[in-house]
Amino acid sequence: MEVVYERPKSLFPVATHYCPGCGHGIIHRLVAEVIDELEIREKTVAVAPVGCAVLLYNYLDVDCYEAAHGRAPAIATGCKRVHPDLVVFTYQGDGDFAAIGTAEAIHVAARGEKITTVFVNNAIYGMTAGQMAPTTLIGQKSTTTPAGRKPETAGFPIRMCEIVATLPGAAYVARVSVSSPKNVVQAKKAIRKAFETQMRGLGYSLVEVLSQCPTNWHMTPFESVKWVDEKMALYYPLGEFKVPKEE
Amino acid sequence: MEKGKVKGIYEDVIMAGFGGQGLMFIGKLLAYSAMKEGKHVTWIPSYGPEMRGGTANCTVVVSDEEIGSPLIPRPRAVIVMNNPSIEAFEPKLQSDGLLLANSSFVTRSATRKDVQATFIPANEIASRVGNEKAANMVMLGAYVACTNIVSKESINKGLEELFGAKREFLEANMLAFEEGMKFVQEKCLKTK
Amino acid sequence: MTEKRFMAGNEAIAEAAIQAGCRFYFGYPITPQNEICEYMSMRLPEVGGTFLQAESEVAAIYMTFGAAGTGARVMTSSSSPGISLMQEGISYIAAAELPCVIVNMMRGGPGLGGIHPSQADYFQATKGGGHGDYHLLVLAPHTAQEAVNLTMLAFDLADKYRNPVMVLGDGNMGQMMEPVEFPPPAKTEFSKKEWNLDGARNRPRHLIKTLYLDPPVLEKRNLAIAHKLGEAVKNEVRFESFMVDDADVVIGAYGTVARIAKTAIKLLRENGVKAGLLRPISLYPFPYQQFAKVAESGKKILVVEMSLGQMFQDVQLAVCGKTKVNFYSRVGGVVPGYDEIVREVEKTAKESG
Amino acid sequence: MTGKIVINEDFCKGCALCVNACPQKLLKTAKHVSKTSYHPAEFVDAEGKCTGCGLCALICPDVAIQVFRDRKAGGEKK
Repeated sequence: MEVVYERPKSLFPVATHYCPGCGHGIIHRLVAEVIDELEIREKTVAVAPVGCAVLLYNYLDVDCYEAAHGRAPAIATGCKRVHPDLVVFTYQGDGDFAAIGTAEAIHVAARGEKITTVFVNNAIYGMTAGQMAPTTLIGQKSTTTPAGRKPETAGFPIRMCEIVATLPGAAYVARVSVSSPKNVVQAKKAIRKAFETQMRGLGYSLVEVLSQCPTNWHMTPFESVKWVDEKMALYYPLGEFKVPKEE
Repeated sequence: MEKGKVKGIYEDVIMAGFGGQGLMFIGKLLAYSAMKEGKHVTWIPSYGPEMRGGTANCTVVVSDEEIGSPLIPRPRAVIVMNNPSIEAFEPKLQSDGLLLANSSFVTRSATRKDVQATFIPANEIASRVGNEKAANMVMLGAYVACTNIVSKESINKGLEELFGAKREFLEANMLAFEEGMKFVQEKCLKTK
Repeated sequence: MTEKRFMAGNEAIAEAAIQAGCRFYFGYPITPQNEICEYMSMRLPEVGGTFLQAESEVAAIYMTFGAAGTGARVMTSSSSPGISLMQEGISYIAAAELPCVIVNMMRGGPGLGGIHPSQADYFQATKGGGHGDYHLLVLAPHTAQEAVNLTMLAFDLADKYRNPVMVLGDGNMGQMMEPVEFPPPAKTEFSKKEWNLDGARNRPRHLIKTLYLDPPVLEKRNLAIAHKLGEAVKNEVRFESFMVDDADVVIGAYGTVARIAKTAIKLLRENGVKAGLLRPISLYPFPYQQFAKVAESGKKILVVEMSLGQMFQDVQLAVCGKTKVNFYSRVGGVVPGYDEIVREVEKTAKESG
Repeated sequence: MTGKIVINEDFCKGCALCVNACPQKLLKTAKHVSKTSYHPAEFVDAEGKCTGCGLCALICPDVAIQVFRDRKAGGEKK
């Protein structure tokens, strides 16, 4: 029998620090697979966020920056402007991309910066142990919305893809999830398209990945992927919001 | 700096008036022309508490030595082109300092007796030689005639270099400058 | 030397950066340093470089971080409130040991303050500014020509120490026009960095990071940075001693105030008061020994600053009680006139002991 | 037998997402504890039902699963 699936080469052979069932591990793997398939490991620069995925560089074997919270798009911009031939991507969580770094997130797209963002939305602050995120759903409990998020006091969750898709500089915008093998296949396709969009110089590309956080949602991994499908995907519809014109 | 306390070549002047009267420009032109003669120069726009409503001003220092302070609390000379400017800067002049006022806009006479005041109808003179907008150059001509801090030729060359393409203005500006010089020279001759 | 050019300080600094090989500039407009942004937006494309107006000072400093991480010569500039916004990023750049040049044309504060010249960011510039144990190397020119020379030096020091270097001026210096000359460019190729990010081709991947969750490991990092800065303290103290030898009163001042003090000193000497000036050119490292020497020789010291006593503290540290240190300042955008300095020096000279 | 998987117990954290993903129900949570203190996923395929479809590997957050397939049996590389 032949090996039909094994660890991507761009992923260091180490165990991750993520909790059991966490979506980050899947998304890391998909990014690594795309890098391997596109044969761009030697020209890829990753920008890691602050939050659970800050240690991205412990897993991904590419040149890597560790950013300050929310600033990954600015760092990626600085790098890409020096080396337009590199493939530069940011990997950011919901606090990073949709709260503390909203200005950078919007403007990197507005400039049409030729970088890619993998935006992991799990509707909670994981690293700091379960506070409300800008993407926390109405009614969702967190340690700072103990009675559930109320719009009167905590406002409404942000749909970043829909916002970014309105900007002319954004060339590819898609929302995917990693809640099932089928969705994982879709997610990988989107990530690959996003990287290709960048490599073709078409503009900014964003893939929002709905992801589960069993620990801070206080669910089993299986319950958590169901919650992604049944609750998150209702408010955050999956699909492509913008594709490069000639397609 | 105070007269008599500095050896060698040294002059400082504050030029003040409405924004748009071209004071910044004649300040730069003076400094630039002096620089081309190998002198040390500084030019600084109104950028301190002396900036008041209605006046824009700049300070120029020309010296044959390295210049310390580019800001002059008690100037040797002031060029004033409107009423707020004479109010603001006449009191600051050094004793025996040079007050050059554009009488087309400055409607009062000098209040201090210890300064050398000259009132010049700069706009009228500039109109007469073809361009009222060159009133600033009349004032600069008067200043250069009084101080001899740069040569007419350097100003002429400086004008060409700074004006660049707008050559049609060159002649009127140079004429205005010369009229300013003449005005002061004739006045001095009369008083002497 | 090349021909003299008549330039405002802001433009001179921008041109100096370009002549020093800077090809990347990220900034956000704020008075009184906008001419740096504007000049860069005009000049950088001419030399094949990149100018980018960021969405904020926060973004600008991280774009600077990103470009610095590739090993490119990169600069940003701002004025006091904008520099405050940049402090987080400056701390990260210092922690990541990336070379870059940051220009601060100080204006009055705190808060929105004003747009007129000030030196009230001395603490912020020399004592770290952001969080954590680090220092910037800080250079404080007092003329446009010196701004040119120190800006060029700043890039070399940044590379040498892998540390951000700040050129600290004020609104006055940025707006004032003076003749400047640019030395012919010494080099255009810079040594290849061993740590930069440009894609892991035929080498192990490089990583630029500042997170060290293990305290002993972070302690080691902190000590390594401190050791490096210790070398800079040994090698990079710069100062000007102006008529100090026979002086009875030595003025301690930097930047714009120092050049005003030079005029005051000329006038004082005409009046028979022997005054001199010890002018720190590098504010970090600070010329502590030079001030100590002045104190030991029994001269009186008058510190003049456009702040409420920031460099004054460093002079007091240096002097260590060996002589009296007087202090005079104007703040909020008011520049002290040479007449005020003359008066204060005369007062100091008359004081007993 | 057309397929099989190998689970790296050093990486597996016992989240059991693969257990739910397997169409043939060939995976379960093991009784034993791994070196890393988890009950890892366990592959039991006594009847040779595994097709090597790889769904378990697709959903595995810890890249702990290696998938094998018999080409001759009509397996196709993805």
